[in-house]
Amino acid sequence: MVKVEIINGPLDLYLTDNNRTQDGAELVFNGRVRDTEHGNKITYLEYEHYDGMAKAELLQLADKTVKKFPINDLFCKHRIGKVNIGEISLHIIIWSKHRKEGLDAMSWFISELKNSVPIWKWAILEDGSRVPTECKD
Amino acid sequence: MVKVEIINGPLDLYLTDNNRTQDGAELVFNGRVRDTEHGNKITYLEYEHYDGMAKAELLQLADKTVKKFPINDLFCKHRIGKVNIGEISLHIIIWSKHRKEGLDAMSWFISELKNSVPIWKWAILEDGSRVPTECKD
Amino acid sequence: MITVKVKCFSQVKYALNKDEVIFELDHGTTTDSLESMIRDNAKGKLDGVRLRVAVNRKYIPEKIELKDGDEIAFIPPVQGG
Amino acid sequence: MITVKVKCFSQVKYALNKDEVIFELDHGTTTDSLESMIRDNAKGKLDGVRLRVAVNRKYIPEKIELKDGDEIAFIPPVQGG
Repeated sequence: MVKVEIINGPLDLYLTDNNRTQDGAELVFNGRVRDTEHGNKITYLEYEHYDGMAKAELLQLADKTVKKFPINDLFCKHRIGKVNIGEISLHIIIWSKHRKEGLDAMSWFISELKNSVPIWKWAILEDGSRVPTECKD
Repeated sequence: MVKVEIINGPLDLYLTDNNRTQDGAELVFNGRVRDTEHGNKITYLEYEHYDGMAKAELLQLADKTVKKFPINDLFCKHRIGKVNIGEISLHIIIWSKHRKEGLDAMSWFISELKNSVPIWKWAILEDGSRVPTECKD
Repeated sequence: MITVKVKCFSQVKYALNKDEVIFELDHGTTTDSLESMIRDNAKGKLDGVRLRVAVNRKYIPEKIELKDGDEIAFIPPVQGG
Repeated sequence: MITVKVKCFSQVKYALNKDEVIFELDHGTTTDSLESMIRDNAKGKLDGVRLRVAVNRKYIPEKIELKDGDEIAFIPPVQGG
């Protein structure tokens, strides 16, 4: 089973689940906003997304991941809007029988997410300016 | 920094930490007792450990892991004694700047733990018998 | 003539300073031609920026002819996570 | 003579049905010889089981001579996790 959510505002984390008597491995990834982007101090990030496409891409990717790897469930939340330094912007939980497939699936899912899901970061710099984080301008 | 604990009884999980403004990646692994071992139904597991050696080996391994991989912190709890089906026997959290090193470190740490830390599983079967889980007898 | 909407995100939004742009185009205009127009409008600010094309919220790997009412996005490198 | 203590875990404990065994040994007895005694005591139950040696709670990769008061464990494949 997969579940994906795009959330504007702080995340509630998925709960660890002791009823999973078939799943020996529960793997959680939390991606957190750091205080620098490409070496520049930031005050916070704003995540922009393509409304109507980002969630569909994320869902399609989650479906692909549970087909590609022998894992049972993958749930994912991604924040949009303002995210403060230290806060979690991306939260993923994967349940699988064994750890190896969970680790492989996590690694692949995040790489693909960073390659295909239309979400972007705007850095709000100390001087108040707002720039796409990988813009050279 | 590393922290390792051998615990007889249910685990409290380490808390997600929003003060980590340098650590973009927080990775949590929970190893859970499944309802079968090598295809045999079990009623619960008992973890045996070499008191005086298991914790020292675990600590040494955690130290080696933070030296080998560019991660910042690794905390680990391992249960001993009776662990019910569905409960967490192994809990690990790794903080790192980026996800890749956290995933690599997690994978390596668990493999090595399963290779060197003197902890063993006894399966309590449905007929009440108590056997080392990989004993052919 | 057809009317299409271009949604602008990230570096495209920054370069054009617009959330979206409406274009009136000749029948048969392709995604490639529209991308050239967008890059021209950006006056060099999108040089070196790889753009993927989405039409009606789906990635389109090859160029296609646009239809009236299409929603197009030229997607700069994404940065989720 | 020296006195050493062998701690038994997992399959070794199961085979010998003991938590620990005290041995009185000649000076110069090695970990290898002690392992043979343990395997003999197990009457075949440890055949095919790889045992690593720990002396005084540290893995010892090569055979060594035992000393009076040593604590030895023949460590069957571990199963943490």
